[in-house]
Amino acid sequence: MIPLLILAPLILLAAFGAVWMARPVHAALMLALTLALVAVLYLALGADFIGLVQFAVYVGAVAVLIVFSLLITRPGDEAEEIERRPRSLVTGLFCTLPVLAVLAYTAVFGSNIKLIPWQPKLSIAELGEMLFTSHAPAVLALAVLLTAVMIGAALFAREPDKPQDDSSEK
Amino acid sequence: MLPLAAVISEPSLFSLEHLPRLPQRLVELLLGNFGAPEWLVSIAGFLVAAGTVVGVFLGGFALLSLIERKTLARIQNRIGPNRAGWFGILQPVADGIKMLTKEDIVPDKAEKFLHLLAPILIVVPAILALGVIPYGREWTPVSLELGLLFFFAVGSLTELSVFIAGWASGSKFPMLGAMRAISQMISYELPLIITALGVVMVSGTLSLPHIVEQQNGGFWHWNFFTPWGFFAGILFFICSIAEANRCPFDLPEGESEIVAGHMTEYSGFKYALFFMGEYLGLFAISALGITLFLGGWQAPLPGLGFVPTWIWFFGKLAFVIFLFLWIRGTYPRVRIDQLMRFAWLCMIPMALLTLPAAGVWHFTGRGLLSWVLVVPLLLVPWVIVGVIFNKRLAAATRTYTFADG
Amino acid sequence: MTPLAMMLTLSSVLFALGLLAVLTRRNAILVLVGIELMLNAANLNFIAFWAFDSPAAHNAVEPALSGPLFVMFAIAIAAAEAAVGLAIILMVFRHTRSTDLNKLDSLHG
Amino acid sequence: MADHYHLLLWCVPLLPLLAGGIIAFLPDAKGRIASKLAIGALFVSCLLALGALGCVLPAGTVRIPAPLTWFTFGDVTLKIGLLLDPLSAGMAAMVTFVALWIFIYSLGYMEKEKRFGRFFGFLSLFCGAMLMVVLSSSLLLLFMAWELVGLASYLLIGFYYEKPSAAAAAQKAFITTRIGDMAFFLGMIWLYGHSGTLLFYDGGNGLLESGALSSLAGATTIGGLTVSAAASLLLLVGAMGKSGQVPLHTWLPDAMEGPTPVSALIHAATMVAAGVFLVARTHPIFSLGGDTGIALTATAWIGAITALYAALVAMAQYDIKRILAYSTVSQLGFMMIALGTGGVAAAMFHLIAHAFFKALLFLSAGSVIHGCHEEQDIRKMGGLRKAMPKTFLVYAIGMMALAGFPFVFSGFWSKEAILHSAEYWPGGKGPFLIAACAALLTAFYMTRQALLVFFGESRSPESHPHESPLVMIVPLFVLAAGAVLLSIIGTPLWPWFEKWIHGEAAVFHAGAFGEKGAIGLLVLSFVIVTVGVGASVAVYRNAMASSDTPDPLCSKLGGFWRFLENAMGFDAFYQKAVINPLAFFAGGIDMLERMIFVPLMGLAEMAIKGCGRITRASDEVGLNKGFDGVCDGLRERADSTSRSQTGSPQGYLRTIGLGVTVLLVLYFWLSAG
Repeated sequence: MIPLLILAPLILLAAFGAVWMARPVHAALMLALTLALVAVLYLALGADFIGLVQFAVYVGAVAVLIVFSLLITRPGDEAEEIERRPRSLVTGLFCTLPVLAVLAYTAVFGSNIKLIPWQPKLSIAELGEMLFTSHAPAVLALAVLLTAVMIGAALFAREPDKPQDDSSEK
Repeated sequence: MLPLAAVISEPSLFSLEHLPRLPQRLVELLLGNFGAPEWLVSIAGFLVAAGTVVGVFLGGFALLSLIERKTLARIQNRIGPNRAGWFGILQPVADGIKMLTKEDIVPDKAEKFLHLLAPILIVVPAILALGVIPYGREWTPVSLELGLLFFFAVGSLTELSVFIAGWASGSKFPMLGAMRAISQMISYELPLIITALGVVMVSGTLSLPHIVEQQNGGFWHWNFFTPWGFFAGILFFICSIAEANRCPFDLPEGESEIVAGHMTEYSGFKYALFFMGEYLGLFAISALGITLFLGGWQAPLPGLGFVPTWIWFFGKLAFVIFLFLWIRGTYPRVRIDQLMRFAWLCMIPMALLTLPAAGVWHFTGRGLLSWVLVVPLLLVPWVIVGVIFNKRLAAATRTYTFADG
Repeated sequence: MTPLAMMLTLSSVLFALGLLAVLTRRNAILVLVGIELMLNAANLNFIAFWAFDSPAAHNAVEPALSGPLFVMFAIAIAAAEAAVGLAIILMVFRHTRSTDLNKLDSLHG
Repeated sequence: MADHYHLLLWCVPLLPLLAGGIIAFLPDAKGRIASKLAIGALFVSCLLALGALGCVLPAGTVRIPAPLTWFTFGDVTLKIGLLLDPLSAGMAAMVTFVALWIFIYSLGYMEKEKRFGRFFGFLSLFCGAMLMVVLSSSLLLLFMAWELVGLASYLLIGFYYEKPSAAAAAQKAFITTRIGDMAFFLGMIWLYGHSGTLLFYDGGNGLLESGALSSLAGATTIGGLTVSAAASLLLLVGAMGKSGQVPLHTWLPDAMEGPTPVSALIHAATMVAAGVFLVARTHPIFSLGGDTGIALTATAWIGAITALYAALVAMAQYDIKRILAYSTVSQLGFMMIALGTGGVAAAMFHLIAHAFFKALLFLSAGSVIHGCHEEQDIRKMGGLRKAMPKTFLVYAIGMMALAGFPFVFSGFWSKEAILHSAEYWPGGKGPFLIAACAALLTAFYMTRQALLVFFGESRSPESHPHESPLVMIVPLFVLAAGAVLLSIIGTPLWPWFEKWIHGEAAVFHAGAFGEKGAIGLLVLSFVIVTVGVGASVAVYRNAMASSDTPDPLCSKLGGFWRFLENAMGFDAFYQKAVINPLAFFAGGIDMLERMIFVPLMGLAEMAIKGCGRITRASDEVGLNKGFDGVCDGLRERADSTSRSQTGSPQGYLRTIGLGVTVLLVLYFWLSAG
């Protein structure tokens, strides 16, 4: 309860930064911060493994990938890079707020499950056993997906005239 | 209860084996004696334990900066630092003073906050990573069930901090250096993790102390002296050179090309922090390699148990570090395209092969049959990949139009 | 407010923020940032239900690991999605020298 | 084994057909390849045909492979197939053998021809079709192949289609034989209607087997004629058309416009024999009315008239090939006499022997023409004996065989057999006497031709005749050998061929000459030939001093000579009796067209054009303006509508978001209410 109370505002603050920051790199770094804080929240909730995986994958890979892409796709014009407040903000809010209202309403009042609080501890042994027995097909499918993505992303990102440089963008 | 009595009641505290834990235990006992609450005792003990590790490795950092220079000088037929103190022994101190007293320059275009954040962020993960390594039978600062995963998780933060350093400097060389560093680190992190996975598969745990314990009983039980572990260990070593940005993979800060990479715009203490982060990272990755492949704190022969285990660990660490220095003094720096091609076309396929090999080793009983099966399974593809890479993918031999006459 | 409700509220707001980013950001990569936020909001819900809903309440014998499992798969797929998405954005950038979504309207009427 | 055999038998006609088909797709420049292909196919076909002949050599062997079902409609099944009996085997062997040597001869004769390959394609087509005629086991397949033979003949006669006379001759041949074919077709249909089958032999149900024959003989039609007789007469007309019997013979002399090998192959050796073959094949039907039944009587008399008529006309011709053509007509008449008087074997023997020596004669004539630089008028030749000794030798053999020189030439024995058959015909002595006369005349005109061409002095000194190349001479010798050697199998001493055709074993019959009248007939034949040759020598020896000298008989016979020279006016008669009325009728129709239909069409055209103008005007004014207007309006609306398609992904997303919002509001509103 206490870590949640501390972390929740931080997460929201960081996420707001990711949405609001004018410079793309700042926004991306705020995203990395958000993801790291969410990982800490997972750790606090007892899901150690998930938290560390979240940290390794999101902070270590996805966030880095995003900032790296931002560097590669810089328009060159500094002014253009910095994002002024978008004109469509009103429409965006108009769409977002009802969704938020419904979700929050459901979250606060909609849950009628009788919950018994407990202190779970995520056992990676059990998790691993489930992964490779009952969920083995899903793992295999995921493996195929990741292989395809690796090849596909390499092909996509390949410079048409300089085929050797594809790996530098991974 | 008197403090002394409490101390005496735990006689093992004074054995050589328990020496590194002595400060922590002492603080805990004393605080407990003075009636401090339980949480305060554990937090204080934790802080002292962490302080021990940091202190040890900061000392190691200072020592290493001198030893590196001396060793390189020896390799290059020079004398090396010999002015400050006896045989230059005070050189690290002199360097430290110089660094701390230098002016801290922050460029105009820099992002002030991020510029400050980057050197801190680069040291923190290294220290965090050092915290989970089992240095001795009784000396594991933080014993985590997911220690290995934790190590890689915090290790991945380094990339982000390097990026921040490069980007926040608001200058071209740091940016280029950061991009080089990130692509290099991401590329080499993949085979690094994959080779470590083989160890996890065979040990059946992510806990580093458990991994070490499973390698007991003489050096022939170390993972490095199994066929798959031998190959995986070599790959791991190469990857750790790249991860630590050491020569011959020190392109991110290649002095002759991009000044000092992402550290170009740093000076003074911030620069020292980067320097420290690098060396701490080097220690961490070497320690992990020792833990995974070289039996950690295990003695090489069963009869050598009387020597404290942490001494074995640091002996191995010294040896591995010496290997780093030796390689640095021997090999020239590679080009960025060679580096990338080597990672993606050579390292990753080879590393992936060690996974099935480890599986075969594990499920055929680790006996003679396993040797017969695993050695060809790895050797043949390696030779093939090596031949192909050498013949068709390596950069063409350079011809010197004018120098050769 | 129960902890579960707090978690759900947190994820709701996170989701809404992600949606806002997707709808209003101009840079395609930042739209991807929004998508990551939304995915994380969903993951948070999974972990929340796992953490605050005891399997004993349902007389379940097996440990209730569906939540973490789902999150693991979600993380893996999210990584793949990010890789492919960024690769596509790179391709688009090569063609148009821009990642501004407002400029990518060659399909307009 | 049987199936294997069946397939090989099919190969005999199909190989040349296939070769012809392939050649049809070869460009003209590939003529050498085409000729090799055609000759190769025919060579294999010839070997197979000889093998087939070997299979039926034992007396009484008949092989009938199972017929194939061609198609079925309702409960009626049409079957076609092949039939191998002595008749067809002998014919097939003769056709392939003679044709093979004619092909080889053509290599030399047609060497400078531009459409060399096409020529061989047509030849192959012809050979395949002819073999199909011969080997067919059903009247239907025979008829189809028969038509194909007609087509090939048309193509080959008109091979030099640039020459108007050749084109006209081709059309004439085609149309004239078409008249006969029409009758053939009717006869065939009639036969089918009565017997329900067109297969010759079908395990007792065939057309030529007892069941069908008795039903045919039993039924009668108009004028008390039996169906068999009526159908036979119709078939006879078909045979007359193909075999050039009077009065449908006029196309055959004109057909000499085709290249000489064609004349040899088609119009001497094989195609014209198809009519005779048809009658021989269906002889059981012909003979249903008895030996003196109307069908056989008609056959005999038509043969006799043709034989005499053609022999007379041949006397008065100057064109070397025309003489041979009329001679062919005459010899076909002989065969018809034999068929009509019951001598099927004699007819077939004469047919085969005739094929050899007439092909030989035509090819030698071709050699002569070739050597004399395309000169065909015998008045301008003479003395070629010295210039072309080899050609002279083989020509002499052929001429003597045709004229019926005694004992060593096949023509003598075959003609003797025909006379023998005619003499003992119960229907009267007429055909016999006429045949004897015709034989006499044959000897006369052949001697005349030989004398004028080869003896005496050259009558056109400016020409330098030369011998033909080896590739033309070798086939001549082979055929000459055949013309001589064939006599062995047909003498009354050892009438092997006759017995074989009838399916009996031949015995050496030393007493044959002792039978009634045999010696007398032999003597008569001898006398006929001697008289004919002697008279001819007497008249023409040294008669022609130069090419301008009129024929010695011309002055003696006067008008009759010219009558003969014009082929007794058949062409003129047809011109007046058939063509002129038709032309008049056509002219009338033409007039009708010009006077009535053309103006009517003009009116209609004007009306339609007027309608078109009106439509066009209304289209341009009304439709186009209106339609364009509508289109423009639509396009403008579409433009303005499509502007809502911004192409911006986020715009779409926002719209989706709005939609979701509206749905949520609706949901809560409804669930609340």
